[in-house]
Amino acid sequence: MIGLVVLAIFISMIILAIFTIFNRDLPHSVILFMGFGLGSVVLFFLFSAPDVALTEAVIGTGASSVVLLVTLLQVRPKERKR
Amino acid sequence: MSILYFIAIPLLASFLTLFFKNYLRYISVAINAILLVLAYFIIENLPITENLSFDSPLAISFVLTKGSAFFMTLFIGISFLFSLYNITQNSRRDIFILTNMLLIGVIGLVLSGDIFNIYIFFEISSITAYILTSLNRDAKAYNGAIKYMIIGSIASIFLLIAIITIYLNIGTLNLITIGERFGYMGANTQFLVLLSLFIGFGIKTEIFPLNFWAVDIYQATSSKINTLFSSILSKAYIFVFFHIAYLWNVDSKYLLFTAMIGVISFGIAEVSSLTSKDTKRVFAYSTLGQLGVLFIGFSYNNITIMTGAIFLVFMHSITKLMLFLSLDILEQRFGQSSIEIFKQFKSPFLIIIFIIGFLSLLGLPPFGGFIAKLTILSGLAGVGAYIMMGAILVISLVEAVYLFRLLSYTKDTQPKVKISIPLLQKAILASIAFAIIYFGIFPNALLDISQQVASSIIGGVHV
Amino acid sequence: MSLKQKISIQSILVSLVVSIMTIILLGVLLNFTTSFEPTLGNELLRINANNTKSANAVTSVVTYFRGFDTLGEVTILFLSIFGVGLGLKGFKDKLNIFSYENTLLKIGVDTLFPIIILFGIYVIIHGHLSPGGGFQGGVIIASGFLLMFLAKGDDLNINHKILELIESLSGAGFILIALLGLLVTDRFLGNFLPLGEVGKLFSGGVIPLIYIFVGIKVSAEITALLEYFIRIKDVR
Amino acid sequence: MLDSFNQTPFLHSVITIGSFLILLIGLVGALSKKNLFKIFLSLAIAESSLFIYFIGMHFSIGKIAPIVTNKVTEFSNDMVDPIPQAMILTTIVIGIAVLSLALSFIISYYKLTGKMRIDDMNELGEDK
Repeated sequence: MIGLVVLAIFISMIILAIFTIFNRDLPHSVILFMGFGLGSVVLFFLFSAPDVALTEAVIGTGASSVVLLVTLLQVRPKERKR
Repeated sequence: MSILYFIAIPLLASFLTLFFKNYLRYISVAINAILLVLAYFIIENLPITENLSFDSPLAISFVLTKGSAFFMTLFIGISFLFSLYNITQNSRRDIFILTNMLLIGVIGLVLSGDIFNIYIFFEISSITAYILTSLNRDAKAYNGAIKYMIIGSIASIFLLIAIITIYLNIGTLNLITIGERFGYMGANTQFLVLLSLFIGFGIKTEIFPLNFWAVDIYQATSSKINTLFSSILSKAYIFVFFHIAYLWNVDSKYLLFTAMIGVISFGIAEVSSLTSKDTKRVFAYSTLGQLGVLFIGFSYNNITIMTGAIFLVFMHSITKLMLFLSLDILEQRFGQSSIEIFKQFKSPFLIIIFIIGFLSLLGLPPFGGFIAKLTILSGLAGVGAYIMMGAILVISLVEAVYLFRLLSYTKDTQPKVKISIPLLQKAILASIAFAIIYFGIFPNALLDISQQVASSIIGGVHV
Repeated sequence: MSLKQKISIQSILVSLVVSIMTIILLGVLLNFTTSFEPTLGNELLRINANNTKSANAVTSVVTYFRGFDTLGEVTILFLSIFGVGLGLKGFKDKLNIFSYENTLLKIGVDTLFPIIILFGIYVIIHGHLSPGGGFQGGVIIASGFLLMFLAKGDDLNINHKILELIESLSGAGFILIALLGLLVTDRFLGNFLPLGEVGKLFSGGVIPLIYIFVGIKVSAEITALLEYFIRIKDVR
Repeated sequence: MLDSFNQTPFLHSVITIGSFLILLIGLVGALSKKNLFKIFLSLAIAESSLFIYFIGMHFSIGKIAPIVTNKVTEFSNDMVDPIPQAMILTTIVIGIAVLSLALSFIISYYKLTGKMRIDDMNELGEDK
């Protein structure tokens, strides 16, 4: 089953990546980026890499999303839509 | 004695800056002096291979050959002069940490014998460079820093692609083992690895198709910081790039390609500098041009050309150190760096310094740059690369045009501002100028060292 | 799309390089054959049981076999947080923009905070036995502080001096362990402690010690990083 | 029929093509988007595609995590290679360091000039 699960996750990750980048609303992009990161966490877990999965969950997705969102709070609302 | 002290001492010092805030300028000089002394003692028993924590292919190893020792000593020496120049100003924690980190980054780059470890030091030196670019904290500086970060991130992605491809195909990270197994990879894979390495390091060595951003970076920062970029950082990347190429015995077509890139880079940089109205940009274009010449020199698998290139590395580093530090004095006085300031200052000392620097950059006798270019050209004649020789000579004429234009500005009859220079800074500049002339007249000792370094780089790691 | 906007020569060049790159990349990657055996990792798995006695092979690679990479990584984190501080300190700090006034949140965070810290410490000191370690645990601890910033608003002021002190001392501790290894075993980052038994808490020699220093350092650094970002910046 | 989906070659092709597409999306985004924030987001996506590729290609069906537990009592070649995992762990941490530094630069630049787009950045150049 793992092959199909990986395929499904990849398809959703590609869609999420496209929407992250070509979306006009920056806060939405960050949320989609978090979804993308979640996909890669699941992939790392499926690939028998629990250490990397934990790191990606905590640092790659968690901490970087917080930093990204807080950056957007510093910016005027008009600039958040591009 | 261990090689790792060269990394551990500056690293420990920069972690512990909190405890001696007011003495940082003296500590900086002291650290660089200690490292110079250590380098002097360690050079006697080369080559050294030191494994960290475990046996070699499994763990990281550090390799000190004549090549890497030369570059390491050069960087420490320049850093020493730089810290000495800074001693007349107030202690600044940011400058202290960043210069130390830059030193760690470049020493690690030239010494490390493990490709992923090289990536780590690549990142350390890049991040230091980003922060150094932003150090002025105005819109210009942040503009430069953001552009630098975008292009630098792309460079590290490509370097990572190269590392991943290597590990997937031949299952090792040690540079020497990769060299043994490099032939096992298919032709396409080799091409992919080399192209990724070229993009990754080419962006950092400011070579032609990838150097459109570099001049902006030089313009964004103060001249003092440009010293570090021009004299230390780009030299370290060039060494690593070609050291890897020779270690892995790459195809000779690849080296021909880098030589072509080098001559194109030289030409475009020198032509672009003709229209430049900012002194920092002029010097930056000159640096790009010289890096192009270095690319030519390093690309021929020939001991004479390589000797000239090593000589040029030394000469260009100290010359650019001198020129950018002199420009820093002018910039601090006038608050700007457009070429108009050459019409306004009055200081016979600085004019002499500039003349020596420019003539050495052009490669005229009796200065050090002449010997370097002469050796490269005679080596090129030896291998029959006459087109390359002609190209270098023609482009050097273009270089002469803009450097003499700058000098002619000093003869302008505008009201002049007198510049006073502290004695220590004067002494540093004068001693560098003396070194340039000395090595121009008595080049044999340095040529001998350069030849040993060159044979070490061409011959691989154990020589 | 924005591609239609003015395209300079530079972007044409870059996209040319990238497109050549991608064509080759796909060509090479699809023809991917079996990897060279044995890889470093296979050899490493063979000797790991006897040489480090750490139950988690990834941890023994991160902190022992490639411990120098980790030292560099810690340096990078230190450098980047230093750079962030250098840039953002120049602005006048105002309110905490991240806070959210809510009693429920306050009480909940008060309860959760010790548990999160405890969990972070658990992840750090069990780095050589189970997935996790200094980096992950450090960020977990920092996330506890993030919750505090969220709930407490401007009541919570973290002293940057103390964070810097913790950071510098733990960084120095890492290097001192490495230098101690150099003095005792003649190898930088060498193991100078008894190895113990696989699966026990006190095993693996210097590995847990290094990960504890990394954990302390990372938690202080990420907390400082978040603290820099959550204040409104104002141009002087 | 369904069996062939669970073989290692199929898995590896999925990983190769998928992560390649993500890398492409990331690089195209980084080079075509004009918003500074989006550029760094795209670079983060491009980088994480490399992580997935590297970890994924070292996994084949049936391999387990390189950790000794109560059930798995000794290290063997049935485990996945630990070195890529350690490398990726390092690279993820470097990634957030670079990202946060870039974001701090963007905040500073925005607060100083009010600009967020790369084609508005005109402080540097020949006539400045």
